[in-house]
Formats: sequence, C-alpha cells, structure tokens
Amino acid sequence: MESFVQLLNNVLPSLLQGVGVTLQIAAVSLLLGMAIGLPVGVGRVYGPRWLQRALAAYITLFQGTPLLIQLFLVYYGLPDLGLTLGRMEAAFLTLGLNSGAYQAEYLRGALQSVGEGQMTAARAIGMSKWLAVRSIILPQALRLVLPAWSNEAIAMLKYTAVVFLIAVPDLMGQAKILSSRYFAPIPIYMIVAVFYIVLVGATYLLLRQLERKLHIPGLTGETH
Amino acid sequence: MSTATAPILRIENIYKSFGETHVLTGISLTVQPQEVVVLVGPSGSGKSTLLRCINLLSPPDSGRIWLEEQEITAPGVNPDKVRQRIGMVFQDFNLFNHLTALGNVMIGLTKVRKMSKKEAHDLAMFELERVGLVDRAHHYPAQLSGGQKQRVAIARALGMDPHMMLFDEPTSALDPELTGEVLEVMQQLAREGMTMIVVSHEMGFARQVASRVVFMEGGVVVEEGTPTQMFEQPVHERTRVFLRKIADMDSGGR
Amino acid sequence: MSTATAPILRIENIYKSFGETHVLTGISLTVQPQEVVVLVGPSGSGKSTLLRCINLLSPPDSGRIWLEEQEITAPGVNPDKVRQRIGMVFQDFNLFNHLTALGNVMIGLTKVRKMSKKEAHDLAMFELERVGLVDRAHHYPAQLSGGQKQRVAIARALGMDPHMMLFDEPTSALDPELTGEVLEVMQQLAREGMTMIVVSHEMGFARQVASRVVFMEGGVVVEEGTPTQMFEQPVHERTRVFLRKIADMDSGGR
Amino acid sequence: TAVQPAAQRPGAAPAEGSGKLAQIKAAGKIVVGTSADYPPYESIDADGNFVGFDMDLIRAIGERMGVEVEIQDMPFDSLIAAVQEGKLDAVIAAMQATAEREEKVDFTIPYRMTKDAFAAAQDSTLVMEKPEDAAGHSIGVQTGTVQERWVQENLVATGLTPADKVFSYERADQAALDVANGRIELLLMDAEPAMELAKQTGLKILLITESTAEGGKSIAIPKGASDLKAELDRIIQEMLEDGTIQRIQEANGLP
Amino acid sequence: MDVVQNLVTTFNFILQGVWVTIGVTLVALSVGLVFGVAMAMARVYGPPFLQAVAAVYSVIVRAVPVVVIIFILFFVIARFVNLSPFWAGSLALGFASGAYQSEIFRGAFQAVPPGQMIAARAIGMSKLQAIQSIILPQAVRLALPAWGNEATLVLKDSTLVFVVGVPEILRRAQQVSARTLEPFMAFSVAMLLYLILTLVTTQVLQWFERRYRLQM
Ligand SMILES: Nc1ncnc2c1ncn2[C@@H]1O[C@H](COP(=O)(O)OP(=O)(O)OP(=O)(O)O)[C@@H](O)[C@H]1O
Ligand SMILES: Nc1ncnc2c1ncn2[C@@H]1O[C@H](COP(=O)(O)OP(=O)(O)OP(=O)(O)O)[C@@H](O)[C@H]1O
Ligand SMILES: [Mg+2]
Ligand SMILES: [Mg+2]
Repeated sequence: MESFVQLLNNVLPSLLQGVGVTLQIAAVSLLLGMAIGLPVGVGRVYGPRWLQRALAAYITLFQGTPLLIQLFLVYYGLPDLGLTLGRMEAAFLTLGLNSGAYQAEYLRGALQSVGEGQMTAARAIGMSKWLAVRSIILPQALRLVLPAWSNEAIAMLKYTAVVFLIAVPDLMGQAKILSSRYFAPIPIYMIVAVFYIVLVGATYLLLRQLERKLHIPGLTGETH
Repeated sequence: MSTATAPILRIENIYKSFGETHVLTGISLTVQPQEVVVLVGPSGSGKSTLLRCINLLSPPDSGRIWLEEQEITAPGVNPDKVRQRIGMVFQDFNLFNHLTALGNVMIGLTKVRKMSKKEAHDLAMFELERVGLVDRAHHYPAQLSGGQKQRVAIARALGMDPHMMLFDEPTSALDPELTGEVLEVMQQLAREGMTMIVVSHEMGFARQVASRVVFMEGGVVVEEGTPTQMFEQPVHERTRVFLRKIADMDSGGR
Repeated sequence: MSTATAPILRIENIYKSFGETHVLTGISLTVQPQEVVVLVGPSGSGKSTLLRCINLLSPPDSGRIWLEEQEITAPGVNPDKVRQRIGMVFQDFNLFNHLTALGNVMIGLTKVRKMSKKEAHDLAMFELERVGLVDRAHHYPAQLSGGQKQRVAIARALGMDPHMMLFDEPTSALDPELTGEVLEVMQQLAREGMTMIVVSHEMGFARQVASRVVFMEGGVVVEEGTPTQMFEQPVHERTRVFLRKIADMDSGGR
Repeated sequence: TAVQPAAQRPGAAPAEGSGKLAQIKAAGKIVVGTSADYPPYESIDADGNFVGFDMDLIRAIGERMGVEVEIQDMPFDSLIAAVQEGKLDAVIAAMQATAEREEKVDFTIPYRMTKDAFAAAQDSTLVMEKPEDAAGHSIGVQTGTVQERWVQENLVATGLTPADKVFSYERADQAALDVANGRIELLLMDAEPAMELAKQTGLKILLITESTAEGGKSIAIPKGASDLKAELDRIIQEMLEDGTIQRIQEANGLP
Repeated sequence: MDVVQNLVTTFNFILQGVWVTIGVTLVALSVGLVFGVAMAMARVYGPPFLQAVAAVYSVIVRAVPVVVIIFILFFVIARFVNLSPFWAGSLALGFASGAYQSEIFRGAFQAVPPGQMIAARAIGMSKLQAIQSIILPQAVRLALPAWGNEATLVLKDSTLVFVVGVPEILRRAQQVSARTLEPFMAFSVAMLLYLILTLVTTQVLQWFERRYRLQM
C-alpha cells in the first residue's frame, strides 16, 4: 500500500501532463473532424453524383482501415513523399480525417431523417436549395446528430491513445514511459484506466448538458 | 366566367409523368384575380401534382404556364422568384420543426425577402394575428395542435406576400373539430380578395366560398363550373357520382 | 353438474395480487374431465390471471389447486412438469418467430418430451394435420395469416399431449373472417373429448360447445351454469347485463 | 518421474534458487524474449527469421545447454515485465544490467561490453565532445532503454534540456527516421545499431561514448533463478574464453 | 524493376500477417461473443447482483481505450497462465469486445417479445431451456446487424495487439519498415490489406444478415 502511494506520487505529475495532451488532441481532432464531416456529410446527401461517390470513397477508406495504420502512414509514410508533418500536426490530421469520416456518416443519417417535407416547404417559400439546406435542414440535422456526435467525442477521447506510437506524450504515452521506468505496468495502467474513466464520464455528463440545452420540444428525443 | 381583366394564372395543355406513370395528360386552366378555385377529384387524379407544377416544385414535362402575364415555364426563369409570388400550404403542414411559430413565419422574411430582424418580426406578428395565433408565437410546432399548425403554415405563406395561394388538402390531416378554425381563416382570406386554388373535399367550404369548382380525373379536367352548377346539375355522370360520394362522406364524417 | 368421476381440476379459494391490485379474491372452480368451461367477464376481472395461476405461470398467493388429484400448489412440485399436462393458447399466438410452423410444434417435443427428431417430426405433422395446416408446415410465422398462426399455436400445445387445454381469448386478435377456422378446430377438439377452459366472448361458440359458462367479475365467480341457464335466465342482474352487452357486440361485429 | 504441476508452469514464480533450469531442461526448450528491431543485434530478415548477433549467440548457448531455443518478439519496454511475470525464461535484447532493472530481474555476466552513439542528420552543424553537449537539443530515445534513463537523469532532471524536447519512441528505427526527417535533432542509442541505421538513413555519428552506458550486455532472467544464472554464466564465460563470442560478433559485423 | 521487386517482397512478407490478423479477430470475436452473451443474459435475466456486475464491466471496459485494456490484461493474464502473445492479445481484445457485445445482445434480448418466454414456459420448458432454444436464437438474429459492425471494429482493433508483439499485419509492416526504412510502402500495403479484409467482412456479414433475417 505504502509503495503504491509512493508510486502514485511519482507518476501523477507526468500523467496529469499526459491528460492535458490527450484533451488537446481529442478537442482539436474533434473540431477538425467536424470541419471535415460537415461539408462531407452535406455533400454525400445533396451533392452531385460524382461528388457523392468521391466522398463515399473517402469514408470507406477511413472507416475501413485501422486508425493506427492511418497514423503511421501519415507520420512515417508521408515524409517518403516529401511531406513531413510535426507529430502533433500528424496526430490532429489523422484523427481529424478519421473522425471526419464518421461524423459525415452520422450527419448523413440525420440529414436523411429530417424529412422531405421540410425541404419542399422551404422551396415553396422561395428558398434556393442551398439556402434551404443551410437554414432549415442543417439546424435540425445538427440537433438530431448530437447524441451520435457525443458518442464520437467519447470514442475520440479513447482513440487518442494511439498517438503514443508516434512519441506523443499523451496519457497513454506517459503510461508507457512510466511503466518501463518503474517496471510496474499493472498498477500504472490501472491508474491510467481510472483516468480515462473519469475523462469519459466527465465528457459524457458535459455533453448531456449540451443536449439538454439545445433540446427543442418535438424535434430531439426527450432527454431524461 | 369571362371577365375583362387579364388572368392571374394561365395553364396551357401541360403534361407530367413520373417514369411510366402519366399523371397529367393535357391540363388547361385559367384563373382570374380574386377567384377561389376548388379542385376536386379522386385520389391519384393528379391534383397535388398540378399544384406542384404551378409553383414549379416539379416543373411540367411540356405545356406552358403564365403567371401574371409572365411565362414561368420559359427557360431562364428563376423558380425561386416565382415561388415567392405563390404561397403554398400542405396537407401535413411541414412547419420547420426547429423554429417557433414566430420563427417559422420570420425565416422566409429575413432569408428570402432580406428584411431586417425588426421588420420581419413585426410583419410576422401581424400575420400571426391575422390567423389568430399571436399568443402561440413562441411555441414550437410540437407544442401546437393540428389546426394551429396549419394556421401557422398559412401565416408563413402569407408573410411572403404572395399574389396567389395554393392549398393542398389543408384540412384533411385534421380532426373534424380543428378543421373549422382553418376553414375560417381561408374564408377570411377569400373575403380579402386573395386568389386561391384549393384542393379540398370540404363541400361546405366549396359551396360558400368557391367561385368555381374544377373536377379532375385521370390527369385531365373533366368538368368545371360554379358550385351550384357542379353540385346541382353536372353535365357528366362521373362528376355527379363523385360529388355525391364525397357529399355523403362529408355528412357521415361529422 | 354432479358427476361420479373425480374432477380433473379443482381450484380452492385462490387469491392473487400484483402489488396493490387484488386481482383474484377467492376463486373456487371445479372442472370435470371432458368438460368445456367458457369463462366470461369484463376486462380486468382476472380471467387471464386465473388461467396463468392454473398452469402456474404466475402461482397463486394463497389457495390450492389440484390437477388430476395431485396438489400442484404444494411445495416441491415442478411447475415445468405441470405445464406439460396443461396446454395453453394465447390471444396473440406467441409463435416462436424463428421457427417454421413445423419447428414450432417440434421444439417442445424434442426439447421437453425428449423425442427423437424423427418421432417429433411425425407427431408434429400429425398435429398440423389435425388443425388442417400440413401444407403450411414450412412457413414461418410471419408468412402465416392470423387464423393459421393460432391453429399452429393449438397444434403446438396439442403436441405436448396435454390433459387439458386453456384458451385465453384465442380469436380476439383475429379478423372476423379468420375467427371461424380457429373456432372450428376448437369445436373438433371438444368433440374428441378434450377438457377445455376457454376465455372467450364468442357467444355462438359458447352456446354450441360449452358444458358450462362461468361469469367472473372483480376477482370472484359471480355465477355459473349451463349456457341455456346463463343466457336465458341468469340469477344475477349483472350477469344478464354483461351477457346482453356482449351478445349485442357479437352481432354488431359481423 | 514425479509431476509437479505448480512448479512446471513457467508462469509460477520460482520459489527458490533451484528449479528454473530443471524446468527448462524438462521442457526441452528455453523461451527467450527479444525486440527484433535492433540490427545488428536482432532483427527479422525478409524471410521472417530472427537474425543478428544476439540471436546467433542465444542459439549457440541453447546448443550447449542441450535445449531448443524459442524466440518471442515483443516491444522492448515489455520485456522486463514479461520476465517478471514469468512469460519468458530469459531476455536477450542488447540489454544492459542497470540497478533499477536488477531490482526486478537477475542478469548474467555481460557477454559484450558496449558503447553508445549520438547521431544527427547529415547537414547538422552540431559538434559534440562529451554527452552533455547534447543539452538543449531535441533528442529521441527508445522507451525503456538505458539511454532514455540517462537523458532523463542527466539532461532533463538537471535542467539542461526541457522535458518536451525528449521523445520516447516505441522503436529505435522510428527515432532514426525522425532525425532523418528533421523532426528531431539527435538520437542516442547503442553504438553499433546506430551506425547501422546511420548508414541506411544517411545520418552522421557525432559521438561515440562509454559514459552514457552502464556496463555490458547481459541476458535477463527471472529473479532468484540462481541455477539458470549459474548455467548461463558458465556457458558465457566458456564462450568468451574459447573465442565463440568473438566469432559470432565478427559474423554479424560487430567489432 | 527494383521498386516492383521490392513491392512484391514486401507484399508477400506482410501478407503472412493476414492469417494472424484473421486469427486474432476470430478468437477475439468468439471470446467477446461468449462474454457478451453471458453478460447480456446476466443483465436481462440474472439476479440483481449479477446485473450490477455485468453493468459495471460494460461501463468500465467501454470507457477505457482498448490498448490500455490489452496492456493490463496482457500482464494480468500472463501472471496466471503462460500464454503466447497471440493468445494473450486475442483474449484481451475479446474481453474488451465482450463489453460492446454485451450491449448489443442486451438490446437484442430486450427486443424479443416477452410473449416468447411465456409461450416457451407454457409448453413446459424450464427458464434455461427457453432462453437457450427460443430467446437466444431470435436474439442472435436481431443482433446480427450491430454485431457485424462490431466485427469490423474488432478487425480494425486487432492491429493494437502488435504492441504485445503479435506478428499480425501491422507488426509485419513495422518489421519491413525497420529493415528497409521505407515506411510509406510498408504501411500502404498494410492499409490495402486491411481495406480488403474489412470490405470482405462487411459483404459476408451482410449476406448472413439477409440469409437469416427474422420476420416479426
Ligand atoms: N414524385 C413522384 N414519383 C412518382 N410518382 C409520383 C410522384 N408524385 C406523384 N406520383 C404519382 O402520381 C399520381 C398522382 O399523384 P397526386 O399526388 O398528384 O394525386 P392526387 O390527386 O393529389 O391524389 P390524393 O388525393 O391521393 O392526394 C399517383 O399515382 C402518384 O403515385
Ligand atoms: N403482471 C402484472 N402486474 C401487475 N398487474 C397485473 C399483472 N397482470 C395482470 N395485472 C392486473 O390484473 C388485473 C386483471 O388482469 P387480467 O389480465 O387477469 O384481466 P382479464 O380479465 O384477462 O382482462 P382482459 O379481458 O382485458 O384480458 C388488471 O387490472 C391488470 O392490470
Ligand atoms: Mg394529393
Ligand atoms: Mg385477459
């Protein structure tokens, strides 16, 4: 017990730093994923046929292959082609592209469930197709997609764990360094597991709050 | 039915098919300003399709349509602009679910008519007053009754300052008790001189308000005339049978 | 109603509550072999609950039940074994969705009666023949009509070789046209001497087939007697009113 | 023979000094862990075989012990834990016996003395005369290595290099790639693998030093397996004396 | 053509990892299936104590990155039984997948109409028999679409076992990369192989779904 407290004392500062890195990567990647997923999702539904196909290919590529390989390819592979990204940039880009593919699919589902009638009504008062998408369809779809998006945010928090493989000292990376420094992998990974549980739990509660705030009677499901 | 003024709408021989289904097979129809035309016909006869052709939501395959002397089926016409002049109200309301009653009326004003927030708000409140819903302005669609929803939909269309209005079975999704409040608003509109084409099987409304009843079947106009003519002495046997049937339903339904 | 043979079922003073709801409040009932007892009563009077007590799907809180001289409410009795002797047919069929008609009948034979595949198959086909559904043997529930589903459910129960059968409103989920085929199968069963307790408001069936009609209300038996007694000269006013009401509904429904 | 299931299980911690060797002999094979990403010590050739100095050495040792050698590839920083947990009978991975490691596992006598190297990109203007000259420059090391520890203790803890300029890589070749890409300035690792990597990726060696290393390369074995240690020490000593090790080193291009 | 020659060698080398990847995935999915079904049954039909245990398992495991679970289990499993990295990694992955599968099957169990259980009991089946031969076969069919999705996720997560030294596709790609120091080619080949694997998996599972669709 005493030695565990000792260990905890030793590893806590580094792990907390790791938490900071993890949160940063998750947040940036999630936002980047949104910036990608939004237009891609809209393009998948309302774009011309050729664009729909191209976007589907992007989604298949990123959903159909492991994140780890995407990360290695971006970080270690792209320099072969002359593009050398910094480790953080590589992490953001890979996780962002990956998340973008998923977010686009969630958005597509939401867009499709808004209903044809909303589009027709918007066109009937003289809106153009894109204005209708922007001011009628998207505001509803974005609310509908929120639960799926919350899941994605939580998944992202966990998926960031792969960046330790490109020597980014996130929570997982710190765990790996510490466990070989103190030769105590089991307790250290247990502590790290608790960290993730707390992070995920807090994120979950936060996003529930957001869902409640954006709740519109009759549009989004009851949030209780 | 002949007046000296120019017709507000002239439809000439339009055709519309969906794949193998020939829905409209040569429809012609002329509407004068301030007329209220009630369109009746069996299910699938193409009534909704005709309305959607008129405001170009689904443009006709052939044939021509003039709105206030402008040929709107001509190439180069911006359909968005045309639709601003033609209000449309649907059977299932299609209110924007994420906006309050007020928001539903305002959004077209700010986004399409480019009004300022303030102007839009005031006009929207005016239109809501017209349909008797000022006290429901801040309710979301899910918090409104069917009749209230339909009245908001009417206010939304009126907000665009349309030159004519199309109604596609505006009361058929409503409980009988809620139908009355919507018909009343429409009657009021007619009194104010709004030109209207109404698909409806509410025969009481047709008798009292319609200047003309048009009976469609199989993608063509079978017969048209004043309500009295159509209800009392229709030329065609089919018209008689159909109108008798819906008159029966109408009384049975109450 | 007095016979020399031992009763097949004897229910003595049973009580059953769900939380605060006292559903059965002292029911006693005796059924002789080969009797067909029709149970009637208003909704919520506890008819379904009584049937579920009899085959121990929900055991009574107090009171005792004997099946063929054995007290099945005694401690140590295996309810699974009891249920094999009592077939039950539900209002909404509850066919096993993942099995064909044949599979539905066979599964109890192989899993509960431990028959070989071959034996089970032959007996199941025999039972399906009895309900006139040999030609539907390889259809899944979703591919059967309501009446056919209910007949499969009967065949499934019969396959267990029950000593008596419980029917809980077996035709009330069926369209009137499909009710006949199920009642016919039940009538046939009655002719063959099967002991049956049937919750049903099919008065035609009760008149023709029932040896006894039992009227329940508020968790007790109000009155019982032959169909003629019950329909023509019931002792209690409530019985008269209730039977009159369902007789009316019955004719109105056709 | 009497069966002793508990003691036979490699997973069971050896209760006393004797037994481990007997177990290995009884099983007829020794399970040896390595991290096959460290040529010329250990790597995998195009046909998937484990090759390199350590690999040849352990096979030669196995021969003298009269048992088969089964090689298990896993990440370097998992190796110690794997021996500790009884997953492996021994580890041969160009590993040095440090004081920290010796708290967890036992080591044989060194089979080879060792030096470390600092490497940088070809166009680097950095000049190094002593290890501390690396101060302030971004540097890559492999997770769980002696070199990582040296950097932490001598550059980071002393404040010479900020903590965020030290990068711990899963594998040394990844660090070398990043030096070549210009993502980091320096790389500290074993001298011979460093030279091998430098040759392939066009790095230049700035400094070869003994002062960052802690001693020689040894084989790690479970704590308290004194019979196994005695046997391995004996064989290594024998091989050092009869020139076997020298021969294997030369065969693998090691000085 | 040196590049082509290189590519062919690389491809052949990494290709051998495909079988390991498939093996890891199949073991993990099966282990996860057993865990998942058991936990789902515990949650739907079990006593309150078991329900709580199963719920906690599901919440905790789903909140922690799979790679952390692999590390913990790799060392914990190793403490009790001597398993190769292949088995340790696959079991760890299966343990993680079990949590996700338990959610899938819980939903499926709950989607089987309650009348099915009653009808099964009414013909004299015991509760266990009813679950086995009536509820489970239907729940499995209902779970199939979500399960198919989970299968592709496990296939992709199987890359993570490379951290404990399982020579699957990614590990082999890394070995090539370490030897040739040409990571782009190595990882591109790995990516391509995975893409093929997931696409094939999706097709196969969709075929199953169509074949065993349950009409209700
Ligand atoms: N977008 C479409 N694609 C294919 N067929 C269509 C489409 N819209 C309408 N139709 C078909 O055109 C025919 C006429 O439809 P329409 O809705 O105009 O009839 P209606 O007179 O309004 O009938 P109702 O009284 O049922 O509303 C129907 O057979 C319908 O199936
Ligand atoms: N499992 C249960 N939990 C709580 N209440 C129950 C349960 N089963 C039945 N009840 C209640 O017991 C009462 C009698 O129900 P029961 O189904 O036996 O009536 P019934 O005579 O069959 O009525 P119906 O003709 O509507 O089928 C009802 O008030 C019902 O709500
Ligand atoms: Mg219509
Ligand atoms: Mg009932």
